[in-house]
Amino acid sequence: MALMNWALRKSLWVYHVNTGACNNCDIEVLELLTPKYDIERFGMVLVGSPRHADVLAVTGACTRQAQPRLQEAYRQTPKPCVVMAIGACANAQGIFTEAYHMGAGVDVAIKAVDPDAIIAYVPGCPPKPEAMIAAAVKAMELIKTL
Amino acid sequence: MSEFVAESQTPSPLEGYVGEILSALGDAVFAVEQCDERRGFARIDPARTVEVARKMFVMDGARFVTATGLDVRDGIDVLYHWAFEPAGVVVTLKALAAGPDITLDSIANDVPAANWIEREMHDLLGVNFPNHPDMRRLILDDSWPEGVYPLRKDFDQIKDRPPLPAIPPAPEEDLI
Amino acid sequence: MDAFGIIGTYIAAAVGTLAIGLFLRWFDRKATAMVQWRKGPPWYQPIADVLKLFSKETLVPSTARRTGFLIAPAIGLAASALVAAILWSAVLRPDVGFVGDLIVVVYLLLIPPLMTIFGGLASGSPHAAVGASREMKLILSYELPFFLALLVGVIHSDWSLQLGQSSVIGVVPLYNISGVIAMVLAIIAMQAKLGQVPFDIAEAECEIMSGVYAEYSGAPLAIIFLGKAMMLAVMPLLLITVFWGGLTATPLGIAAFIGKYVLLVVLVTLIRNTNPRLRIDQIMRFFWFGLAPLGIAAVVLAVLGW
Amino acid sequence: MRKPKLRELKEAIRAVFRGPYTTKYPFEPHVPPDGFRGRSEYNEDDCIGCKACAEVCPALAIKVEDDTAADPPVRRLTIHHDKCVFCGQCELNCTVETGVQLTKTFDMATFDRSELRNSIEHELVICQSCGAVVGTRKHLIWLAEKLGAKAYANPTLILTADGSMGLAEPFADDVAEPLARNELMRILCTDCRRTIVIREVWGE
Amino acid sequence: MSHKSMISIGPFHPLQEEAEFFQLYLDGERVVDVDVRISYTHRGIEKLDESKTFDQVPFVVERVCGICSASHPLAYIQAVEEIAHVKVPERALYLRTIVNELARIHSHLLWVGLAGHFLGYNTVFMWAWKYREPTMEALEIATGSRVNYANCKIGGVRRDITDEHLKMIDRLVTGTRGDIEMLTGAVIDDPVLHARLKGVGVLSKADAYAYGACGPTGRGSGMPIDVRRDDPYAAYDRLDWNMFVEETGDVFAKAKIRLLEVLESIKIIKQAVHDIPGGEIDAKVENIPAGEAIGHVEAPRGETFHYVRSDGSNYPVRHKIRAPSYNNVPTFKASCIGADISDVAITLASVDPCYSCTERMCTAVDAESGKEMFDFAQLVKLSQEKTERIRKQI
Amino acid sequence: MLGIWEDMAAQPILIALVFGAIVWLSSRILPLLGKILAIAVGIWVILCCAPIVGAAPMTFAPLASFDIFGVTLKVQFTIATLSSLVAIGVASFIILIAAYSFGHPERDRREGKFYAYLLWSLAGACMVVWASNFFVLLIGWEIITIMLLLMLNIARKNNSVEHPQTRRKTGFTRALIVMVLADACLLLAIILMFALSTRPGQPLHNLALACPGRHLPVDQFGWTGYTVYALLLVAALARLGAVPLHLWIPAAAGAPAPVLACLPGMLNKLVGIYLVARVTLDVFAPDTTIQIIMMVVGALTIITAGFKALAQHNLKRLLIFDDITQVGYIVLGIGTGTALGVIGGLFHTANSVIYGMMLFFMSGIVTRASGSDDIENMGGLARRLPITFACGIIAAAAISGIPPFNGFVSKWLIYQATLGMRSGMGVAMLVVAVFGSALTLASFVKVIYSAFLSRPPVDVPKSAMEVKENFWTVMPMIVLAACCVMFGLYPQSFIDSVILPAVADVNMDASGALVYADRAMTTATGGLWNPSVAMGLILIGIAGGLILSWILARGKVRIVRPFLSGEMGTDPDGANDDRFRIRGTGFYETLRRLPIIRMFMKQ
Repeated sequence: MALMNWALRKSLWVYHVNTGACNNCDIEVLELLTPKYDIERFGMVLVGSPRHADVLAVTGACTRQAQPRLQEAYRQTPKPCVVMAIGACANAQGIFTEAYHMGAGVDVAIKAVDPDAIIAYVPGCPPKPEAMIAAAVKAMELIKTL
Repeated sequence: MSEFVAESQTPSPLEGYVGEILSALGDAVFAVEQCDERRGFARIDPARTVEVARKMFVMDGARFVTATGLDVRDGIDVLYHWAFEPAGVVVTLKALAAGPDITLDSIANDVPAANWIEREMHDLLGVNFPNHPDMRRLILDDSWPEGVYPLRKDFDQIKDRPPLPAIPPAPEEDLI
Repeated sequence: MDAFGIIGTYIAAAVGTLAIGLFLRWFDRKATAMVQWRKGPPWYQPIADVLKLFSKETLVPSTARRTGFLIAPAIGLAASALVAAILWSAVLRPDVGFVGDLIVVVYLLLIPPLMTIFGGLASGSPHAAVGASREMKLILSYELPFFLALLVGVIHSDWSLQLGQSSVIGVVPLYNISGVIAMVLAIIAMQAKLGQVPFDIAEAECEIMSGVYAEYSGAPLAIIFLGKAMMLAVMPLLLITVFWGGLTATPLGIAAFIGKYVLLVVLVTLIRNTNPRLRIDQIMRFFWFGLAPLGIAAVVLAVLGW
Repeated sequence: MRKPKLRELKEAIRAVFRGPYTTKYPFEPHVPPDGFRGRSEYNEDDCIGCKACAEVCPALAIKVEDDTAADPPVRRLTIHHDKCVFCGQCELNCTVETGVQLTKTFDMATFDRSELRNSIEHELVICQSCGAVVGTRKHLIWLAEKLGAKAYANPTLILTADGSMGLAEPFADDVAEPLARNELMRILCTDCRRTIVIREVWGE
Repeated sequence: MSHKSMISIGPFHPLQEEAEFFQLYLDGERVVDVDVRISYTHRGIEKLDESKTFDQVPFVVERVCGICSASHPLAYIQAVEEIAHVKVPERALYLRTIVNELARIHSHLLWVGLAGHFLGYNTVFMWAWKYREPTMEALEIATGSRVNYANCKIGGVRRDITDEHLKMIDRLVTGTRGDIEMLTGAVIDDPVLHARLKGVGVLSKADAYAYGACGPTGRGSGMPIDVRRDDPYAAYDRLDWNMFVEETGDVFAKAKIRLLEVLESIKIIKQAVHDIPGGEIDAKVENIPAGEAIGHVEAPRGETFHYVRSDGSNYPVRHKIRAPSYNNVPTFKASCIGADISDVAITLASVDPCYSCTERMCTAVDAESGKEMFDFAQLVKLSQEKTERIRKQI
Repeated sequence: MLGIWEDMAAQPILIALVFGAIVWLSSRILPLLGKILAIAVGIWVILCCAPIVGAAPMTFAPLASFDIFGVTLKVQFTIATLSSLVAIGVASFIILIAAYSFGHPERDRREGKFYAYLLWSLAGACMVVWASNFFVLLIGWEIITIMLLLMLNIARKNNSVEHPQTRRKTGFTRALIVMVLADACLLLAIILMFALSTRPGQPLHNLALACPGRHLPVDQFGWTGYTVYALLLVAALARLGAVPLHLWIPAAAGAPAPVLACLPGMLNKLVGIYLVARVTLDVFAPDTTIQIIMMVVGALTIITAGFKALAQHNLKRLLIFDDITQVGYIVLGIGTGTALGVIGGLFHTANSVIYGMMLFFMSGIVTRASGSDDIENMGGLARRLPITFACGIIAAAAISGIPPFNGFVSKWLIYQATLGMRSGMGVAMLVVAVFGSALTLASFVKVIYSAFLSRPPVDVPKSAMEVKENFWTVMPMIVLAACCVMFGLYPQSFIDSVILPAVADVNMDASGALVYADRAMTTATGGLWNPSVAMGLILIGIAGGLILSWILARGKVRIVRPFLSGEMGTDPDGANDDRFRIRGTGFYETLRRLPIIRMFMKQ
């Protein structure tokens, strides 16, 4: 099983969920793929379906419309998986906390579906790509202990 | 009527390019609130929005920018913004949607660009556009109750928030 | 050959081809990364990917036909393993080949994409359905020029449909015009068969969300992954066997063989990195009205002995 | 000049030979440029707890809690970095300019959201009459210093400042009701002070 | 047709960074109808802004859309400045220009990369984003963050850029010129890209006007509009640059325009860095009088339009935002129907859609909502009222 | 007349005719009787024929004879291996059809007459295959023609009942015209032969058929020979539905599944192929020109019918066109003129009848279970009809030539035969054949998806929802599927024991174009390829993959909703939103936009 754990750590596939972000976090998530940051060197790739994913990169403030879809996407991700709440909006709805069209918040919405979900918070507005890499490294460390 | 503007600004005389545009609309214009080199604000007859829109639409270089809905005491003020390039002119025509059912004629049939903004004003402010080609919900979520208009002044964004949508149920968990 | 021998050959060929295929997957990704100013994944990446996928949960959509959905990738993998076994035995022991094995190979090569289609359709996802229909159209498109190209090889090896024979005879059609044309056709068709850009329409991520593979996860996805690796190893092998002299058991021959292999994979990588994805009707036009007449010309030339 | 695919090929070959453009980041530290807007932190020495930062924060990421029940009463200013949008308003609008500052820290990722805090506590000065918050001691001292001689117009300020200097003993805590003129020389909130003045002017 | 098959693009689409739900109704591979459902990113911040002052609104507006985070605040601020009749210092205008043009380079290259990815041409994606990297670095140096600039302020800019940094920005940006020229050539000359892009998703000039298209989408269809030229703001009227217009209206035209504009932006930045005057960066603004005004700015995707109304308090009464995508996205009705799924995907991408923009917030605070107001006279009045109240209590 | 009971050929024919008449008379009163009698007579015919397989040909004494213009026309039967095999085939298929019809309720009492037609056509078929001369053959042929038209009439009436408002053209008239013309050709050919055979000493004397050692080069008679051959070919090909004489076949599309299964499915194919094979093998040795014509016709049939099948939206029509493509392969195989080709062609005949019937049976259940024969209105049947689904997949794989099913083996033989010609012509045919099987495959992807795998439409009629599989509908399909697999896995034994003797039996001419010595060509000696071994290896591979998954994943399986890129659809389950149902009918719409292909794709 140590082998499997190693494999999981070395091959985190990311699915990107935008729950109502302003784009900046999304751009920075994409930025991770590009030559400057190239997360493929850690075995991470962006995939097109949550079924393939090990990491849900959630950006955005989780609007009312996006919330049930986020919950569904989480459910459709094979476990074990890590939810990465990227940016102020995904962490705590940031500047949009009081707006009327907000859902419950990314972590609350996901915990409502699965109380044991692993949620990594990456603060920043948006976080620097370096910060996301650091978060990924921390996630790998966490997986080691699973 | 918007009391602030009405109080603070005296109607300017029609001048320049903006004046030409406004005068081309004829008596559909009730009052000109501002008219200078690059900007024009005028109030038009709410019953004649379509006619005005048609006239504006065929003007040389005219482009429908957007419309703004604005909750004022007498109803909803709808501001149609038209841009004219390359003069860099923006003309704003105001029409008041008043009355109990807050209705205005839709210009979306003549100006496709107005399609979404009218749907949006219907969503957020409750303005009715009876002859709109496609009046479905655009901008509010599926679980948002009908008849709650968040941009109205009597809506408090924290207190009046409708309950959140339910968590989608999991499909039955039978093993293969 | 007794039963154990056959099964042994099969398993050895499957495992060996998988190992080569996984290595080539890495090679492909690394080369891509280098071309794109990136560092690229470490050498063990494909292995880690496969192991991880196996260890994950398997999700089955509620709309899927479960048995078909889950078993289709395995059938595809088994069929490509069989192709690998036939090809390797044709390359390594040309005497054990049998008449008509080329047609067998061509048809067996149909099974992996067919199972992809079937699995996609069985998943009940609309994206997969569109992806599957595209994959089928893709098969229709490339099958014609691909077969024409193979026929050129066949004609040059004295009308023999036997794989080993062409290697034994050592016909190197690259020395003649029709052979060159056929080789080009076969390389393009190989690109399509491997589902790489510009022919990756069946899984076009940005149009139909991974298409046929959208619903797969966990172990079946790992098997699909293995199947693709296997195909990546098998297709160049087929091309070398049919067109490029196969393997001669001398040190130089082995070196040449490896060199050809690597060159073909590099070509696949290069083509996929310097082209946008084509539209399905463009692909069909390209194959049917562009490449197929070329293939016919090549066949005519080959018949004439050019 | 049309050179289809040749340019790309040249660039591809260049890329292969020049080596990757990729940062070495997790293996080598990364230093953001000057002026980078990172994690904001209170400066223990300079912050006076005036809560101007909380007022201007567009994201409402700075929470102010006044704990009057504690002894001594404290005000806790907390920056929630999970909510913070790193706009720099707090730094820009800080009363003392250096009380809260954005650092270059960018890596704050965590699995525990409660780690994403930076807080500072200040002793509060309480109205001796009604118990309302007057302000933090540091704020009042800072005001007194800023106002210089003018600070003597307000006994609250001068009392707080002097109290810290130990020059004058504060009055006992027992405040007579109703508030009378002599109570003015106590630490009072603006409301109580106003009440005294009004009572003084208009009488009972 | 009795039954409509639907393929959805979105809401969570791998490369469409934002959530939106395109419903492509199909006949085979051919798209016979397109519908879109938005609201996934509708954050409805208008009510939130009851607690946002004129000075705080730029931060909210910046987060309308990440890629337009330079132009939305600028448009808003120009509207407010028009209400307040502020004369902005020259240096501030140049600084605004520099940041806006950097953002344009960043946005256009981003689009080129994403379009490449949409077409499965990952190399273009990677290369474009690599060439964009120095620009991001320059933005970080100039503003302290890679994408949210927080540099606009009513009356000027929030922070100055030192001469040393200006030179560095110039060096970084000019250094990418060769690469971008290469990329431009590679995209414009590629026969396979021609096959995929030429004649695809054509938006005729008449349709472009009817849908009110703007920015590269409009210019690609032969609409000669550019706010920077038509209604100059910042320092654009002091600099020398060209506007590109293509008549064909297809995706290729839009791609070409964007690539050429990147080169033009580099030119603008070079001039601005060279010409920038010294002096103040910030004009004092006492208070915002009552009034209404319009501010518009040429964002990378087109005209960003803001309407602000003030009643003399610290809060806007109404702040209407119209992002370019709001008008550009509905043009799919005219350009997508009858095309293949693949073509529709790239056509939708070609307007550089931005859903968070489209579902922007409209800052609408009504004057009668009973909010406190903090100008001096009102404070005095409040104080008097309070005095009166206490007096009554006693 | 006493001889009839001793005549092993005349006896079953007579029985079939008589029982047919009984069924016809009693069809209104005793609807079950027809089916039972059909099965009984079928078994009787098989029992009669079985001993003859492999034995030397037997010619019985003529039952009657007439002298016309110096030619003796005898009513006489000869039983040989090939003819017995065809008769056994026809009989067993009739049994299966009758069995299937137990589970397939008639819509109309009139359909009871169908079993009478069935029996009569069995009699006709027997007459054709056992005929000693062209005269008897003609009689049998005409019986079949009449039965065919009667059956088509059922289809026509059926159609007008089902689609009264559309009044869709059934093409009955077209079928009638084609049939009449084809039979006229046959008649003309026989008259010409009659003219030829008047000359005594000629091999065709007395219109004899199946005379060993009298294999004639077709050019022996000059243009008359060609004409005769061509006319015979036209008659046979029209019956087979080869292009361009396929126009009549879609007329059957409205027929119920049992009718459909015997219409183009088996009767015509077996009898038509028999005629072609017989004429080619026995009477006239075709020369190259005729071979080329046959091959071209075969290739054209493959391509045209293949594209037509792709374009169809009606399940039955689609299957009919796919069935026609198989005729193309057979004609192509026989047209090569090599032993391998003929063996392949005959084997393919058997195979194509097997899976063709299976597909038509499948279409019957599917159509009833979805309440429509338009594939647009089908879907989700895999869950309701699992066995039909499995059989459908096997049949589809077999018809598309996917190894290891039977279709692949016979196609493989035909391919090798074409290549064995060592000419550009052969290569061209090979390419067409391979491409044609890809087309077939494509059309079956559409069918399997639309009928079984796609989401069910929301508006399936309630009566259709209640349709279930039962023993009688499923059993014939299982039998046929087993045949598909067996013939696929062990083709050698079938070829060795059945096809080779049949060919050997009719071809005694050592100097002719047909050489039966090439057994090695069909044998995989010492190689890895052997369908059964390959199948075993594939099974090992699958098992390996599954075991690997099981060990590593330890069976963590969870049911989730389908992933619709995050959207959920209108209803809470997300699965029943009709908008997300992608129609299989749209799969190949792209092809309609391509030049040239557009012409093939016309509906």
